[in-house]
Amino acid sequence: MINNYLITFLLAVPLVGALLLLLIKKDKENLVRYFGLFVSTLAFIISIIIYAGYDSSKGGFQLVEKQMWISNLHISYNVGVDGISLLLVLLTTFLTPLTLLSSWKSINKKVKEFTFFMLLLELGMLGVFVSLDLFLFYIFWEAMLIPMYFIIGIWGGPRRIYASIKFFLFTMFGSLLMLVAIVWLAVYASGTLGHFTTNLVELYSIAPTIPYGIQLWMFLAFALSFAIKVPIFPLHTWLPDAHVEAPTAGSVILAGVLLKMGTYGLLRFCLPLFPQAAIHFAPYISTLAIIGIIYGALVAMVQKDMKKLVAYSSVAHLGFVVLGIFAMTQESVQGAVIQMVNHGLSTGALFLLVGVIYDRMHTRLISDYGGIAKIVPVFATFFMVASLSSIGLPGLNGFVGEFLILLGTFKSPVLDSWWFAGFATSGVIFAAVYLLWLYQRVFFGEVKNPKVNELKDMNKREIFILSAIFVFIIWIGIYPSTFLKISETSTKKVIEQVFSPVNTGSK
Amino acid sequence: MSLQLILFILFGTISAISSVLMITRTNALISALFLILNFAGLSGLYLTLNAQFIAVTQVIVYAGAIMVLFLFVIMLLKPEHEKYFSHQPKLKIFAFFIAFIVFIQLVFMIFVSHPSQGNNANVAASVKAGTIEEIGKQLYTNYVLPFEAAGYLLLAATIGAIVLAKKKFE
Amino acid sequence: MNIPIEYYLILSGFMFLVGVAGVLTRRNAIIVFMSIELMLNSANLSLVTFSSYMGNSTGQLFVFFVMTVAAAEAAVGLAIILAMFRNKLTLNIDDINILKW
Amino acid sequence: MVQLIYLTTLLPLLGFLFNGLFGSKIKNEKIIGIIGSSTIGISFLIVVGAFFQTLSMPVDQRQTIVNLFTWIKVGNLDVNVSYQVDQLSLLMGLIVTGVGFIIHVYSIGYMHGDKGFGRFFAYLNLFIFAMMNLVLGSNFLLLFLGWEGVGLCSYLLIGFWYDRKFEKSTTSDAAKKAFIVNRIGDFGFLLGIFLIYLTFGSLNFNDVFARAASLNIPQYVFNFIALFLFIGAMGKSAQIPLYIWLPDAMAGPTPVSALIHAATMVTAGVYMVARCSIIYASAPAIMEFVAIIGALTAIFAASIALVQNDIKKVLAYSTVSQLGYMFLALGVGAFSAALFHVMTHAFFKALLFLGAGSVIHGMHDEQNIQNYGGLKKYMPKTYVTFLIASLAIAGIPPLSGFFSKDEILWSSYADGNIIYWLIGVVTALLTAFYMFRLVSLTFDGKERFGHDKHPHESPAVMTIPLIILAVLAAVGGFIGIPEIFSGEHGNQFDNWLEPIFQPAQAKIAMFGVHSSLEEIVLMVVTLVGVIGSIYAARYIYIKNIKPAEKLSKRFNGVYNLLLNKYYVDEIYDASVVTPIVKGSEIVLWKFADIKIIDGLINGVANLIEKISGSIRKIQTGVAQFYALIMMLGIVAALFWIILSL
Repeated sequence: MINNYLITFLLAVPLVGALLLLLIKKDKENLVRYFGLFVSTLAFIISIIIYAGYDSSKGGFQLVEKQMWISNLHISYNVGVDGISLLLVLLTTFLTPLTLLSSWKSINKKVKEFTFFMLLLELGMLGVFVSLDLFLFYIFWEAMLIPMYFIIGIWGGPRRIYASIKFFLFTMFGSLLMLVAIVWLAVYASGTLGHFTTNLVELYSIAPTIPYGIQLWMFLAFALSFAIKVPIFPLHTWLPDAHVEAPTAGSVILAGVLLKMGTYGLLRFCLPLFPQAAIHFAPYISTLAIIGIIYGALVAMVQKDMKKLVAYSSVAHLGFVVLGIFAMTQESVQGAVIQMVNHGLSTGALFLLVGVIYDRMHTRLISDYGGIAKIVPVFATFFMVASLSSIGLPGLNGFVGEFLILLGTFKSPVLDSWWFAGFATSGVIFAAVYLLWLYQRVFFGEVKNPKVNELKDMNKREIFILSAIFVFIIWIGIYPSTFLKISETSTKKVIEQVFSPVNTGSK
Repeated sequence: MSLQLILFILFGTISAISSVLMITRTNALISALFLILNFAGLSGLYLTLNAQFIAVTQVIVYAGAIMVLFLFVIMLLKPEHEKYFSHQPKLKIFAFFIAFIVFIQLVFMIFVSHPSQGNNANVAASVKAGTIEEIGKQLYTNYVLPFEAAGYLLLAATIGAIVLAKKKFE
Repeated sequence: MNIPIEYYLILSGFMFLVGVAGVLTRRNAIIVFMSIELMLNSANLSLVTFSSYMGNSTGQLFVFFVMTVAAAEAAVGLAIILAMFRNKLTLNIDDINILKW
Repeated sequence: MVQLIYLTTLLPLLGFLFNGLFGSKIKNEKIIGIIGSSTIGISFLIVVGAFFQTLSMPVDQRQTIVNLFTWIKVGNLDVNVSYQVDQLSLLMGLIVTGVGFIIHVYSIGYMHGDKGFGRFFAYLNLFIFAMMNLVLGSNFLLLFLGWEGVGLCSYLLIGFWYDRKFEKSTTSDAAKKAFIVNRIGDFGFLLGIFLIYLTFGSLNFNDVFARAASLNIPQYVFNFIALFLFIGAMGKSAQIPLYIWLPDAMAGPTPVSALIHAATMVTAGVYMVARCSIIYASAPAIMEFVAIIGALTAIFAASIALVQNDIKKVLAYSTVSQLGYMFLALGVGAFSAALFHVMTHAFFKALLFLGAGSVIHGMHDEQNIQNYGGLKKYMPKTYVTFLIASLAIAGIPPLSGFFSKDEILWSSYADGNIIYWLIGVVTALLTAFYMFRLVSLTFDGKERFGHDKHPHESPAVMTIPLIILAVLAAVGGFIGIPEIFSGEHGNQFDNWLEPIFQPAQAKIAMFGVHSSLEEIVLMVVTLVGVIGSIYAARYIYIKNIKPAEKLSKRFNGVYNLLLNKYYVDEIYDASVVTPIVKGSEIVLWKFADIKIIDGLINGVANLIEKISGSIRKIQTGVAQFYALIMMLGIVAALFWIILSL
């Protein structure tokens, strides 16, 4: 019985936590930090309970709670998880406490507000992943922008205002079109079902009957919004700015979770709701994804700022995820889902590591470093593992995702060409180039900047944060079944929805 | 020609002329006085329409209270005389022109729709509608909520006026 | 009730447009304000006319409420004019253009 | 023992974890060294045990699959972490752990006193872990895991002394180059794996090979699979055009060069092609291609080795050249000959590198052979073992190199093309020449080093491995004595591997009719040539250095071309690396990203700002003006109403 309220409980924890936080006095900074950590850890524990309560063999939406909200319009508070969202919920609740922990020392001003916004951000992200009602989804989707806007705008770098406004406008622009599409869908539903509705499960059943021509437009409206969030080339330019200017915690959440909302949206809404349009657009979007993979990698290669490099590498990695989704095979979609988690872990780790060194040196320029492997060996080791995970070395997490995606793309009936996989695979070369080159310039060679001689190696707190991430990096690399199993039936269902005979018949 | 028509012509002429004079005086004080005259004319018109309550209220509230307020402010501030057509004369002529056009349109519409045609006015009902009794009954039954709201509005306006008009503490 | 309703309406329209002309052309804020009062009253005249000709008191009730609003408006509006005069030492609305971009 | 085979990967992994986590805390080199070596030693014993157990089984049951756990299972894809113990993997396993163990022991002496002692052993153990996965894996994915893993270890170990200068930059440059060039190969390999999965629906060796032999699959698919896989092999095994990383890889510590860049890792490509023999046998065009690449690489690298002055560079190019031999053998279908050469090469090339390491160690990190000379009296053990290895690589009977090289030459003559044979022979002559140039300049002649150098023999922990390897290099060839000498037993080595290659051999028409007389004649011709070139090298570089100098002056262009390795690095740099880097920076980033995409977006923003900037002027702030406009609206609205009356 309690299961029915678990997800509501999960959403309530950061919300109530954030509100309670307001009662704490401003100058008790440590109390604020511990409280924030406590709340986010509690959310993590609840998400573990949700994981335990989720039956991955059954698939479908589980632990569903539904309360009528605006009954005239059939808008309901409807939450639940399936395998795909469960993984992302786990990722979110896992990363949030770590980011709070990582900003223990680096955020000194307005700690209370920072923690408050981080908790709100967590609420928004979780809400996006568990919503089963488009209206609710849209609210969380937009609401999540606000704390992120402030996190970049207040605690960011020198160009934070530019970056935060750019971030906000970009994402806002896309989501407005999505709102139009949502309203259209709901109105369409009132024609077919006899009542206006935004319930996802109901829409799943009727959306594929939308005439092909309109489906294309609907698909584009949704996809544009998600594509900006992902971001798919050429809509990516907000990302480097936002990443570079955001504080470490912001970058980690941005890369780790926020970008996943775009790919999650594609998988949850675009594919099942508009299957014919998705099939129609799959080659085009895949092409953009592949351009993103190669382009992101090449541009990352020549960056002079470490964070920017990692940011561009995100473009490349997310290109893989999008490719996987639009290849629409079991292998590739599973790969895409696991790659979302992987990217959250390995890029998150990279951002954390850049943050660690930025805290000490207050510069992110690659040319300010060199030869520091000798001075900070532990840091160097961690950075190496994170880079290798990002490169996709077999035995670490990145490989599993990339391999499945590429394998699926290769045999994809929708794309039906070797070229897609062929070009995408070349991304593995470039990933090695830019990360190893970065590594070489920062860690190897001779010490050129005398300042780095005074660098201190990672402290226990930082080691703890990264070790926690690395446990999963290695776990997914060696025994991915734990995670693949969670989403297996769910991804299978998505693919079935896309290719179900009804859709192909009505074309 | 009935008495009613004579009264209408009398009060109507007073209202119309005083309104024109009001907007053309350079001295605000004179304008205000013409406006009071206009309100008085209106009050008379209301009486020809069997609206006793409104006619009385018009005199008490408008001519009595509101215009006194105006006069106070005018005398308090001593506004300068303005040269009427000196500033942007073309714009002003244009404004008059527009107003005239709208007036023509209105008249045209009124005559085309010809409202008096289907109107079989019931004098008894008309007289009853204008009594204080009827209005009071309506006010405290069907319109009690707007009536309360109007009270709050006045309260808010009072407070607002005080806050706006008082000197700032410095 | 032997006067055609049109007469009242035309008078009301005339007064309204005189008010409009006043609002549009005058520069003295107080006179502009008084023109607005004139417009309100012309509308009142229409309301009362219809109310009387239809034998229904609703129109007159409306006039009652309009007067309330007008009183409130006069109080607040004059207070604003006062405050403005205190700041700018003028009532010329050409000089009061803080709405400008 | 066969069932315990997983220990051969587990133990090195544990060794890696132990030395990696605690290596820097434990100051005692002995503990680290013993742990690092013993894990490999025990693994070796297990492999030996498994070998004898397998040997005792009937021939058709000699394959065992040891299944550990499910790795990736999605849709139809089902990949397990499982090891395949059969003749081929046991052979490779023996080489890897055996030679690996010897080199581990040697490293205890060689790395003595290095700050990164623990780290070094951790990496070496990790390498063995990856390499064992590579050779034992029962599917392509596990093979790929090992494949990438050894690449990583190679990267880590080449850049082990990351702050040391190496050529124009630092060792880390060489390391990066190695990894990235390997990645280019992996790109092909991955495509090959995808295509295999697409074609056969599985990645398990047994399924794939069974289906490859039985299913009716279009020729071009086989060609593509074979080609893609071979691209991977080109990278890992340093074939033209991806060989460039291997010479640079010598930036790493010498035991690393011996273990990874001579004996084991670089032969992974050979192993992989041999493992997929059935696929290659089904793609004759690619077989031909493999042979051509192999032959070209062999002679190309050998020619560069002729003039190099860095002792390790000579050996590196020699390795590239020998790998070319192996691919030549694979290309002509002599799979077991290739593996035989892998084995003997592992012995003598490891020995050569370790010997070179011993020399470098004794000469205080001097690597230029022009600054050596007359070292044989200072380091006799090193000299003798080095000489044995040189004779072996030159192909002097009855040392191991003779048998393996001869088998390759014979197969290339018998099954391939006379041109392959000719290239092979010329390469053999060049090999003999540069090896003895090396030996002569290093150990014989006058001492050309300064008085500040005090050459000395290495400690026992280094020389004993040399001796063991020397014995192996000397006698290792006897297990593969050709049929014409051994009589009815035939070639033991071939017999052992025969079940693995049987399906492939069945596809290729093997062994045209050639008389044994032919074989012996060719053998003698080669032998005479080799001895001649050894003599020439010794004559020139010990007794009379003049002709060499004259020759190099006379053909100055050619000499410089060889000395600069045909300028391949520079060509790659100018044609591939620089355009990509500069293009990415100037065109993609600064132009496309910032100017076009971002410029477009910021341009739209600016445009809107400008338009609104001019529109806002309409807002004069004069309320009357607004009222006037409103009136205009009213006029229009009333007009509309009038029209509709």
